[in-house]
Amino acid sequence: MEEITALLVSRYNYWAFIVLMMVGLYGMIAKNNLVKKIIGMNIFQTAIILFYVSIGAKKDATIPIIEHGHHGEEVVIKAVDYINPLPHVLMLTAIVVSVATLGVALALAIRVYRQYNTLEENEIKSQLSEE
Amino acid sequence: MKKTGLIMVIVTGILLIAGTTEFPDWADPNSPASSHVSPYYILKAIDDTAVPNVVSAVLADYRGYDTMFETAVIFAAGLACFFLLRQFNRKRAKTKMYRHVPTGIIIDIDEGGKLPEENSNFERIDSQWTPYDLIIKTTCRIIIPFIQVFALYVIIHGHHSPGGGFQGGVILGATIILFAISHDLRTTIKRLSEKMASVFSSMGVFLFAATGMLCLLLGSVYLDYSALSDLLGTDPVMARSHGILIIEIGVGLSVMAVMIWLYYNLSSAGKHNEGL
Amino acid sequence: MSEQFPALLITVPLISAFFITALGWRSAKPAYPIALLALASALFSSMGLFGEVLKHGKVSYRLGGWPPPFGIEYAVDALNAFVLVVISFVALINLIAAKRKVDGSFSGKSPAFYALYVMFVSGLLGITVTGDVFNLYVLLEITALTGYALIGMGDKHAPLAGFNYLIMGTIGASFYLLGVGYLYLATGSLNMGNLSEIIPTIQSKQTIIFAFIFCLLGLFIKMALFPLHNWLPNAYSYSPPAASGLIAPLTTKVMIYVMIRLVYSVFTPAFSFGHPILPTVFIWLAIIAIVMGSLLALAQKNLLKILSYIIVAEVGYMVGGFWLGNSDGMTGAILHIANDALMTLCLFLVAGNFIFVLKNDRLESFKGLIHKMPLTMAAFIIGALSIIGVPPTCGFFSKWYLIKGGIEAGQYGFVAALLFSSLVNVILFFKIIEITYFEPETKDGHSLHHHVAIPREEAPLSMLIPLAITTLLLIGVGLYSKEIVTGIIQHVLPTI
Amino acid sequence: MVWQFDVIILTLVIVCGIGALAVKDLIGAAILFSAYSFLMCLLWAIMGAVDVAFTEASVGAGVSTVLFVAAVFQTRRRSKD
Repeated sequence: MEEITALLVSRYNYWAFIVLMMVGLYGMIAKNNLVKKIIGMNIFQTAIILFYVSIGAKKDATIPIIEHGHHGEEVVIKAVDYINPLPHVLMLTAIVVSVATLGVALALAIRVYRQYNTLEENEIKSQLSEE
Repeated sequence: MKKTGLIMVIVTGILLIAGTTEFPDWADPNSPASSHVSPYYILKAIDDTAVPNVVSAVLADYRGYDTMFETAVIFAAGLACFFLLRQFNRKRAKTKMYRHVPTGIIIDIDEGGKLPEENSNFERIDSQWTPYDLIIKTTCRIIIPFIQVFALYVIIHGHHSPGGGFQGGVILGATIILFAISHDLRTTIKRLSEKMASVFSSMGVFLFAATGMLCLLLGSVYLDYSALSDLLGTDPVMARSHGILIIEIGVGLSVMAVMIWLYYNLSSAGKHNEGL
Repeated sequence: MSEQFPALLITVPLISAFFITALGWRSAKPAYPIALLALASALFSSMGLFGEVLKHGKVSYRLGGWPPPFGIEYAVDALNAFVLVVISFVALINLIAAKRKVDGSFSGKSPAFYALYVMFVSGLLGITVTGDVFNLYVLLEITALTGYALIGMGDKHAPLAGFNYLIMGTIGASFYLLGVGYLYLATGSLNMGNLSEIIPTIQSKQTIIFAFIFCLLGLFIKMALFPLHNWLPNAYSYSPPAASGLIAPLTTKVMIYVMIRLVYSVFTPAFSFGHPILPTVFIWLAIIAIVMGSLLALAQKNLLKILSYIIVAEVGYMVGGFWLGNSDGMTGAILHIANDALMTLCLFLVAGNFIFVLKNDRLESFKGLIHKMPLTMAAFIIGALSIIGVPPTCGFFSKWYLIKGGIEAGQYGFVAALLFSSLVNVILFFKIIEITYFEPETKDGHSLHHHVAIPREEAPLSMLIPLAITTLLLIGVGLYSKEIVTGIIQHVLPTI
Repeated sequence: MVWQFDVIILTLVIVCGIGALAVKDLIGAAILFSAYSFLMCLLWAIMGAVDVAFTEASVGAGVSTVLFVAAVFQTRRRSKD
């Protein structure tokens, strides 16, 4: 029993990331409302960020800010003591990219609303087929 | 659409689950991800750049080029939003609505009518239901400076603690957005015009790119801040630290301005009226 | 100077974007010359880089001065440099032609247009030149974001097309990012050269295989390979003509370049072509793409829609040709990147001229165009011949290599699809050319008599000159195909 | 790190994510999305990614939500699915 819990817990982050990715993807593809699609898109992106942060996690390690002596005393730095910083850097970039995409997506959604006076994709499609 | 969506989602899910079978254990210190490149950053960050926050060091120096484009992405988003939404020459509304603040009476002024003076008790509004709340306005006015000081701290202290240009920039931008929400968009634009926002956002990225260019002109490669050491009068390691500070400020400026610019255009759909 | 080309190439257009925006508030006038200057300098740098690479071999540029697996590296070989020249050339030519189309549209926001334009180009150049898989993602996003905005400013259906492109593009980029994550998880590195050294040493390959699948899935969405092509036709045909001449020739081609780059320099050809199933699957996807793209093109009534579906089919050519896995097929695919960029540029410039004069691109309004716009029509005919694959235009040569490669690999389905698509293109373009010979109907419904001359109404000179250059190049590149193949592409191909 | 916390927060994140997509009121969806972002930020802080968590707290839970609300304000609040 203990082993099964350990296995589940050791992979729990990965399962959660998969579930969130599926939720986000479903929102992007199957939802009718454009704002809902954008929310789905954001969930999708954060799921990937969760995946990256999970890669960077390290047991018994602390945050990647190096302890350093202020008054000349030597501090020995060991790589196992600090969490892997590289995924964090990459994900900072990814978060910023996702907010940029969000801004453009909302601007396009407002433009779509201006044109068709609705945000529902099926209503827009029926308007288009009437033309 | 729902069904195809569901099928695609399930297929992706199966792919994803199948892909995880050979993952190393979660948080294993000996996994390839933690043992190949990243130990170098942890061990060398202080010697190379004199920045204890490894994330800042990697973000702004080792992988500074990524960060430059990330700032450019943000700038592009602001520009794209402006390009898509902004409407310059709209028909002006015939009647303008003003509220007499002490009494709460709303008056309509037809075209050609005499408009009330600036800074008087009158406030321009666009719709009848626009609420007026003294408490929110005053509270926001009081707390905004404190938030801004905190944001500046986050930018400047990014070398030693979590934070840096992005986080600080977003917080700075958020203070202006808070002001715009608690007052209205017109007042905010009077304080910080759209032109300023756009110039700031391009200036921030320019600061970043130009620092890189300067290193190039000083005979090193692009974004190699150690080339600035003669200019700054420090040794190459401290020059890197200062270089990181310069570009963090650039990033902060750019991100702040773009957040404001995005909000201006999204909250009024490009009309720049009273907004939210 | 010359050793700084890789950095200058990308940063000069990027910096120019900020000048354009900042000065744009004062006056819209300097925007165009600045953009022109920036792209001309990009063309100059890429030519210089190309010369450098041909002379001295691979060029590596360390950004920030950090050695490769720790910092970001630019690795330029003959393939990059070749694609760089194509990109900067197409962007410059289209910018010259775009001047008149931009004037008067976008209601006072033309500086923003030029700024987004140069950023789009610098993103594409960056994608081509970078040697870091994550840096590629960031650049992919900058290209995509500016592209969404440029497309969204088109006619009334453009915002929706742009929105759909945004959703699909984000899915694509995210899958690519996920693939990079898998790669990082398995190897711990992000540098392409370093990855290609580590990947052969890894014992159990399953994570790498999934990384490969996710990266390629993302790229397939971005390049609009057939079942994932839904976003492309609307996005390209509703976008403003000034932007479509940039986006349509370049985006899909650069994505194909990225695919080639990933296979060569990251996953290694031995791994990629060594997989028992995947190459065959990709070839069959390509065959379906070619057939379906051609058939859907037949069903369209607008010139731009037809061209968009032809792009879908052309993507199939390149993907299929590349995955044939023999040197002829790959030569054909790489040569086709350049040729198709030029052909698509030519046809989109022609379409831009038509739209400039006629204000729409419906086929029925093309009647009498051969008399009305003879110069544009001449360019159109040459472009069409090139798409069909008639010698001596360049389209013939790449198709010839592709067919040769297909026969050599025994993929007769691919050869048949190529021939079928050529046949469809013949029908398609001769139908359009035939329409332009018809006389336009007068207002009361009767056709004009022969002796009544149709007034000439050619597009302005600033749009005709770029078109003429492109058209001449179509023939020029065709005539010098042999030199390009032996001089450039042979150096690039890996030994499998 | 206490794994029980991790599991609880991850579950909550998934619930909020599904909720944000399921709610018919778009302002409600935006707020749920904000909660989702904030929980995600907590999760990352637990995993030691402090910079990422900080950014997500300011960008994801802060500015993104404002932008969502702004866009919904300019369009329509009710959604049909």
